[in-house]
Amino acid sequence: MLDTIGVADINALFDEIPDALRGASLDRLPDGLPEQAISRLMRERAAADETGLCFLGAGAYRHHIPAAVWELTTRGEYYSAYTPYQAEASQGTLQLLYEYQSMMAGLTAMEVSNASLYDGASALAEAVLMAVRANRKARERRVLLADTLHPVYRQVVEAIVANQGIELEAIPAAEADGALDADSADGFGDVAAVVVQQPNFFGRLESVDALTDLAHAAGALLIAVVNPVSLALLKPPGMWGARGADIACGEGQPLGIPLSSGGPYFGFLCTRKAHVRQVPGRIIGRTVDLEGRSGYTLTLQAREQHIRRSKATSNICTNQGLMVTAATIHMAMLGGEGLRQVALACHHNTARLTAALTELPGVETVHEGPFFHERVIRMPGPAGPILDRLADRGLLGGYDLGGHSPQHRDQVLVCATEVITAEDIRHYAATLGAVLEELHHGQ
Amino acid sequence: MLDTIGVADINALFDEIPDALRGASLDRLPDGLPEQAISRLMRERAAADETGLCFLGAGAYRHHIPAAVWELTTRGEYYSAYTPYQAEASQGTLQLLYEYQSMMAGLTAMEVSNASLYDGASALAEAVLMAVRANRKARERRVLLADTLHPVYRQVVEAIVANQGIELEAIPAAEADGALDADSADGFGDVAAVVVQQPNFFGRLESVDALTDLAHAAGALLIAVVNPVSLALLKPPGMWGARGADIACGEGQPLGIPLSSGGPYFGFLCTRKAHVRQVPGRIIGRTVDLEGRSGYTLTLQAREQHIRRSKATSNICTNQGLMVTAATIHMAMLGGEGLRQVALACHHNTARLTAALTELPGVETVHEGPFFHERVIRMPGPAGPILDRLADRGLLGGYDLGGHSPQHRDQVLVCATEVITAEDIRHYAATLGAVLEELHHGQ
Amino acid sequence: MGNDALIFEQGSPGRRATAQAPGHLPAPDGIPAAFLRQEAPGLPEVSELQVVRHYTRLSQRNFSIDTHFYPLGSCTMKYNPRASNSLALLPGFLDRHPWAPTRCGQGFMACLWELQDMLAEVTGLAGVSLTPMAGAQGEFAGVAMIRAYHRARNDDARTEILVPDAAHGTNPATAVMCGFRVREIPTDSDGDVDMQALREAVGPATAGIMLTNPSTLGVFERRISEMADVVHQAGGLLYYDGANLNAILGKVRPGDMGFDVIHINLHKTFSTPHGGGGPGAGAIGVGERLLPFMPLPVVGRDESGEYHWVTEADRPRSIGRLSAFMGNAGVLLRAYVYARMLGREGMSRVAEFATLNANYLMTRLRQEGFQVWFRNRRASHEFIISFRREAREHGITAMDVAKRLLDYGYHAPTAYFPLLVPECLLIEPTETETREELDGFVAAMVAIRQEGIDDIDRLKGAPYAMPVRRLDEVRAARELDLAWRPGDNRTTDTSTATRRAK
Amino acid sequence: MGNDALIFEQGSPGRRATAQAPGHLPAPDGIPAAFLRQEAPGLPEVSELQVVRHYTRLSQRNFSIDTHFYPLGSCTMKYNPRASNSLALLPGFLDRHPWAPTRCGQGFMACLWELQDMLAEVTGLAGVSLTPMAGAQGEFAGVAMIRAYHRARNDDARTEILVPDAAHGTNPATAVMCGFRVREIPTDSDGDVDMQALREAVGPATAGIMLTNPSTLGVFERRISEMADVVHQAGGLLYYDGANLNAILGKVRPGDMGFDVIHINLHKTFSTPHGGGGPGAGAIGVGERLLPFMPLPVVGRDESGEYHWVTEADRPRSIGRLSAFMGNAGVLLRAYVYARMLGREGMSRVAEFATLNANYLMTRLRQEGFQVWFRNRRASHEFIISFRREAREHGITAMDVAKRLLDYGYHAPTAYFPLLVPECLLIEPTETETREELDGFVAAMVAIRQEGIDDIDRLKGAPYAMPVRRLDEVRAARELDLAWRPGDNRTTDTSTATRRAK
Ligand SMILES: Cc1ncc(COP(=O)(O)O)c(C=O)c1O
Ligand SMILES: Cc1ncc(COP(=O)(O)O)c(C=O)c1O
Repeated sequence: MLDTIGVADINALFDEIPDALRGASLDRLPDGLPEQAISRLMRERAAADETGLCFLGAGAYRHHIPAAVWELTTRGEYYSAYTPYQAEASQGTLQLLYEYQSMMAGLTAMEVSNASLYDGASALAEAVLMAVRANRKARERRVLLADTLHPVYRQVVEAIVANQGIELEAIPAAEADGALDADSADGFGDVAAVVVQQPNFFGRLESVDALTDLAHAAGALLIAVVNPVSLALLKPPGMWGARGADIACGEGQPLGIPLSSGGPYFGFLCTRKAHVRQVPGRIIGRTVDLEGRSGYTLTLQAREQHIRRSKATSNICTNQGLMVTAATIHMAMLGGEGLRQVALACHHNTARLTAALTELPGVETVHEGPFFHERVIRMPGPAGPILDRLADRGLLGGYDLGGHSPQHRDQVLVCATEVITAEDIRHYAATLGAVLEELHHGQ
Repeated sequence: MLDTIGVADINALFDEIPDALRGASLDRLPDGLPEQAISRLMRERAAADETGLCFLGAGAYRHHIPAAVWELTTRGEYYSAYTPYQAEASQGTLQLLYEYQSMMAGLTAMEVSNASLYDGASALAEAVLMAVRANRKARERRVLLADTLHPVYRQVVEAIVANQGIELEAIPAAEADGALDADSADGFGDVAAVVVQQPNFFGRLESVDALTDLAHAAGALLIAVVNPVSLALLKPPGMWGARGADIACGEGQPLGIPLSSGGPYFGFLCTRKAHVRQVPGRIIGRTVDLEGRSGYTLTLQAREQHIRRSKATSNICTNQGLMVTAATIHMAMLGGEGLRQVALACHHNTARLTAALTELPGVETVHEGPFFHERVIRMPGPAGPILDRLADRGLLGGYDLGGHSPQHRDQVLVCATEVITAEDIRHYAATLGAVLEELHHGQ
Repeated sequence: MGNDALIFEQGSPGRRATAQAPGHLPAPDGIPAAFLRQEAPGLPEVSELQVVRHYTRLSQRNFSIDTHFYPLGSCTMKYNPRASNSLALLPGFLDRHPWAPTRCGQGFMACLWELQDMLAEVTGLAGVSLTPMAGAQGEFAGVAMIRAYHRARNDDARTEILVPDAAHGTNPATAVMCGFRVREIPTDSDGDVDMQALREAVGPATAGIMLTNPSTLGVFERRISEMADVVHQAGGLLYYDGANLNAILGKVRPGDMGFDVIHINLHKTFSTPHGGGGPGAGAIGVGERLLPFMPLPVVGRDESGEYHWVTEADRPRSIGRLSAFMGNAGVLLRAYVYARMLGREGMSRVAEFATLNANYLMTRLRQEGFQVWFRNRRASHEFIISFRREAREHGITAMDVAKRLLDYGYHAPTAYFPLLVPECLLIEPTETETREELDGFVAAMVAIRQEGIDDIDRLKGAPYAMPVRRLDEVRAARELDLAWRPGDNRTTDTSTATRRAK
Repeated sequence: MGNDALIFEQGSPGRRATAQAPGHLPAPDGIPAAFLRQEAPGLPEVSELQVVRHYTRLSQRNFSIDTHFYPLGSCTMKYNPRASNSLALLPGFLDRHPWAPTRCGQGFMACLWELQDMLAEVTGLAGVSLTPMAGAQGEFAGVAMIRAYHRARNDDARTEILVPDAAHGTNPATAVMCGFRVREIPTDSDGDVDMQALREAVGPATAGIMLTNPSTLGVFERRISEMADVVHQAGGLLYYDGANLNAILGKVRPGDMGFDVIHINLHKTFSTPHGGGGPGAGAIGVGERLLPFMPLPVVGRDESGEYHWVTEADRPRSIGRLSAFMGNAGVLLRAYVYARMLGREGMSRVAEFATLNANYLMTRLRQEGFQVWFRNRRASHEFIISFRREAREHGITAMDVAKRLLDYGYHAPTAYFPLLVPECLLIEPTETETREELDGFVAAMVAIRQEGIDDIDRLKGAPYAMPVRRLDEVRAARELDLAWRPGDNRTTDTSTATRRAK
């Protein structure tokens, strides 16, 4: 091959790199490992990370994923393809994405869906930017975020919209209720968008109908941040209030994506057809070929960076395609009724869990209204040490709310999805009982 | 659908079953489990079976299997196909099997290979039956089995050929040497076949050239039982003696098949073209289609039970196709040189292991001649309790030879394949040292 | 380079998948040269990407359950749950050495013990051994036990096994492997065994009879109890070929019908994958009389609930071992998962839906004018149609239809089996297919018949849409080409140009 | 039923994959009706087999690295080692909750920490953050850091980002998302940035410049040190778009060239799979000046060797968080495995073979008379050919060639990018392809050009061998059909008959 090129050795191919720059030192890099050696290393490390029973939620949820989902998803034809730029050679991925869009539209009761964004938090940030663009009537670049929104989502929104002169303000929540007070809110003023999470960060259900109508009354777009599994049971954003939410977005992880320390997950974003040209990210459309047969292709690309460059709706290019592949297969496998059963099992299990835990002295629920599959529990003392001792016994007992606000340091957000059994709940209650005893006796 | 059939309910479809027989009671069967529940149960059971460092061999060997091998093998198109009866719709499996036959022929230096038998032991039994059929010159249905053959293989051969009036006799081995004494053997008498294993059960290398010539001098066919990984390094059966072995068979497990508690593995069987019509099991041939293109198909089916029925070469129908799929991909991935490196690493590691162990007082090797990747070690006392204590420490120290013959109760067959590291060997030596100390002090 | 070229033909000297080879080790000191290989073994020399691409593309040249309706009669091509696969591949099971002590195998052994127990219950028999590695080896075990049983009673004159003429080829082949003579019993015009002939055949030489019920003709043998009496009275035993067990699961049990021994193709009824040929598992079940003779090992459980291997020490009259270790252990795990997912009710559901689908498809095809062979019988889980008439009138053979079905996206049913029905297809839709799929198949059959009537040559040329056209089987058997040899690059169709669209 | 019908169209009311649903639970007591969903969500109602068959068959309608040569310029479609995938999917990693305490994450965090360190070394920069979830988010992080840096120095007048006209679309889009104006810098006729124009563009408004080197034109920017001086002297910072890092891995480091910040598309250079669109990972590296601004979390290691999360408390000036947890953690594990398998020497080998393959392919195509765009330059790992002449003389466009290549079994190169070269294909063979594959591609290109000369209409009709012919993109955008709705079964081509061979 060097002969064909007409060079003497392979280094000659780098002769346009100025000499002064050449010879990168890579001293800190280790020697290469054969597959056998790296496999052993990774197995040892993974084994060290195995955790036992887990009652953590707070934005990422353990669900049962049918075995077929990932066996299909990791087929080379899905796994090792690029973005479907050549539609005719990518009908597999494209039809699947069209099906995904259809499923998400059905689940959220919205008209259109894009083909994914990075994750739930960044999807919300994109939704905020989109709403500000789409809401031509709003005079102010002001956006309200519910106080009951996931605190990390708020951070991500801040980081991403910070440089575009958008003002973010909070809608306060009633501390005792763990939810927004739609009745007492007397209008939102002049805002471009309002962000409401359902179920909210504390697992509570918001009065989404009233909040949506309030937002619309203020001329704002309503952005719904939703858990897709909950939508098999709860009223979908498209049905909120008189006119429905304007944008529905959120974290797709509960739809068949493993926890995997936080990623890769995927963000979804659905909206009204009227706003489709403001949507960030890829969109797939159905069309016909030369012979009139149905086929699928990337469409509305004129919104995107590779065509529109500095005027694009977003800079996103690579998205989370493979995760969406898994989610689509997962939803097809469960169907609407299966997903509803999962949602119900989550709800019932969390109800049972909190009932069992609050039988222990000094343990009580903090909020009383309706919830989906998470609840806040008050411990008889600071949660940190209690959770630590539970972890010593191989049990991850929940999310320490003190991490975000010191006044909540005795509060724990717990979650029991459908994978939790009655025995697991008994085990948690018994273990927590033992730990509280220990701490009570100052051990 | 019932309407179309014209019955009122589904039970009517079973109305040809006499009433007296109907209503099978299945009381002992449990309720069905959803996938989620069986997954959890199996995970718990599998976790309970995890073993640590393993120096066991004796017929099944832990090798590194490249990640791609099973990802490809479990693709639905291979995994969920049947025997390729419709050749045109099964070119994937058929071409792969043709490649497998080619690889095995290359590895054994024989002319033809079948497409697999159940496992190494039953393949040997089939080889014995085949040799008796093929050797028209032999007057006696007598077959000699080397004493150094895997003892379970001998059992399986006995069970399978027992009912056909074949006499099995032993070729004795020199106890001290752990191998057959080809020089002192003064002819085998009138026998139909002679079975020699290389490397033998004790890991020793037999003088296969001399043994093959002796067998041929006696008018017998020579059946070679070989480890396919060793063949990348050792002289292949087709090259043994002046004329080569007549049948080469063995256990295919070392070629990319997980240990999996003993199965599924696969048996291979190769032979001369002259004997191809006596071969048991499926054979794939290359041919052409109507347009002259190459294609692959089951061939020589007239040997098989579905055509020849009671006159078939064997009753085998279902074989171990998927295992052969994995083995083919495994061999392609490693190539000849890669496989040779594996064989070398096994040999060197076993040499290092025995060197390290025999530094301990009272621990010594039993046989001195050349070996491949297993050796017999003598312990300073009964092996059983020593191996038990090693297992307490998460280390499977080898195969207890006392199980087959009480006079060998202080002997252990050890094996260190390429997956064993220098650190593992140190760990074994140190642990064994500690165990021997303990036992010495009567703890 | 055409990706359908042989993997060998894609190689280049010295090319290697570097991540896979553990280095450059020296030749061994301790092994004299006479023991060593001199020439390379002629394996492919390719990159890892080439391997992955080649075998991914090859796989796409297969029909399979995961891609196509596959109504292959007697083979029970139903969906193989993916959970069975992934759970059998859990590292704790996968990495366990067969000689690992039983205390590091209680999880695995618990599964096998429960599977033994469940299979005993669904078959109505007293004991189960899981070691046979496929149906045929199960048959071997069963017939060998029958022989051992008569021998143990010094009843040495029993040298014959009776086999209905409709039987699967493995039945007579097995009987011979076990040292018996085979005596065929004819079938009557309704598809039942000819009772008269049976009565005439039994006698002091009868060791036993091998039967499938429902038979490979797709019908339930209605006089089974009478047959059992006839054979038992003559001193013979009854062997049940369980390849069709899915048809009666939870409806009627072989033990209750009078069978003494059975094999179960776990890769059919219990839905472990067929893997393009195997592996399977041929667990056997036996009545009390044959218990002492079961092949080993078997899993036992002691009072403390601990599992152990039952060995020759416990069962000295066992027929012995049929595999080096524990049969196709991983297949058994898959069958176990499947059985547990089904549970009690699921078992009957399998039989019901398999039978429903078969009778629906049979009815629909009959409505469309196809000749159902035993037209007065219920189909069990499978049934036969014959193209005798179409062959006579239009020259349309079962083979033509089979090949053309491939073009329509359906795997062909079993063709020309059972041997006693002319121009037949044995059709088994299985319980996991939908009505839509069955209707599509009927439509294809109708269309193909019409094609044949309109233009028989077109039909004879089928298939057209497969990677190859009809293959020359005669040449394959005559000019044997069974292995590629180095230097032998002669696969046709390797140039780029031929990859083009037509 | 055609298996290319939408999954919805294959359903039947009430059909379910029973093993997947946990029973029949009652409606919740505690949730008032106003909160509940009234209508079913319109998901498919299909069996498990239908799902498996549908998505298996759909997958076969894709080109991918595992099945086809895929020389998509700028996208680096090289082999994704399967070990990276299976090791990232080990249960210990897969089941770990993102909020699990760090003591149950030392294995995972060790991998990330080492990956940070290795990336710092190969880029020649001081610190790395792994959180950005793709190249574009890495760009966002980088440019946001540049903004934060100037702000921290109260240098608020810097409102412009310079971008060469050849840049990838994400570069200008990102600059705008970060609140900057974009100023384009032209390219000279040799493919380098026009230095004169650059000098004129820089000034007190310059926040920084975004560059790819080698550029998306496939050539190495030779005056990079001079450019760095110009920009730095004007007070701006240099951003390196690392999409092409594989071309120079181990040969020259962005830090040594003077860059202040870089993103690395781990899904290109570090060979994590593209998954039909993603996920990727866009790790960023920074020089000392930008360290305080890195996005969080980052993995830190304390003296005892324990790993912890570096948070806002440690880095109060961080630009913040770009994802809810730790970016695309599983992708990072795959990149880690890849990096460790390569090691020091493997890194340079990647650059060498990627460059060798590109220059070989470029030379071969030039020998066959194709117009290589920058003909006096070395190709880096990719290069451009233009069909300007063929378009003018024969009407053969880059699009025609791209579509026809599909029929020949090759994925098309990137077409019509970079925007400034007419009728271009950007070709990147990558280091994992063999010479045989490259030669086959050349032969296909030659054959296609000849086809176009012989019969242009035939070429315009391509592709022919794909599941669909050329698609009507205009209609797709005009008559928007973005989702199936219940009752909306109108996919064509679902009848059995159309599945037939032509
Ligand atoms: C009726 C019948 N009996 C026996 C067998 C043999 O079983 P196996 O292929 O598992 O050896 C089969 C397999 O096709 C069969 O259909
Ligand atoms: C040169 C260049 N820059 C940036 C990007 C954007 O990276 P990503 O797709 O990972 O967001 C790409 C991706 O194609 C690219 O090629």
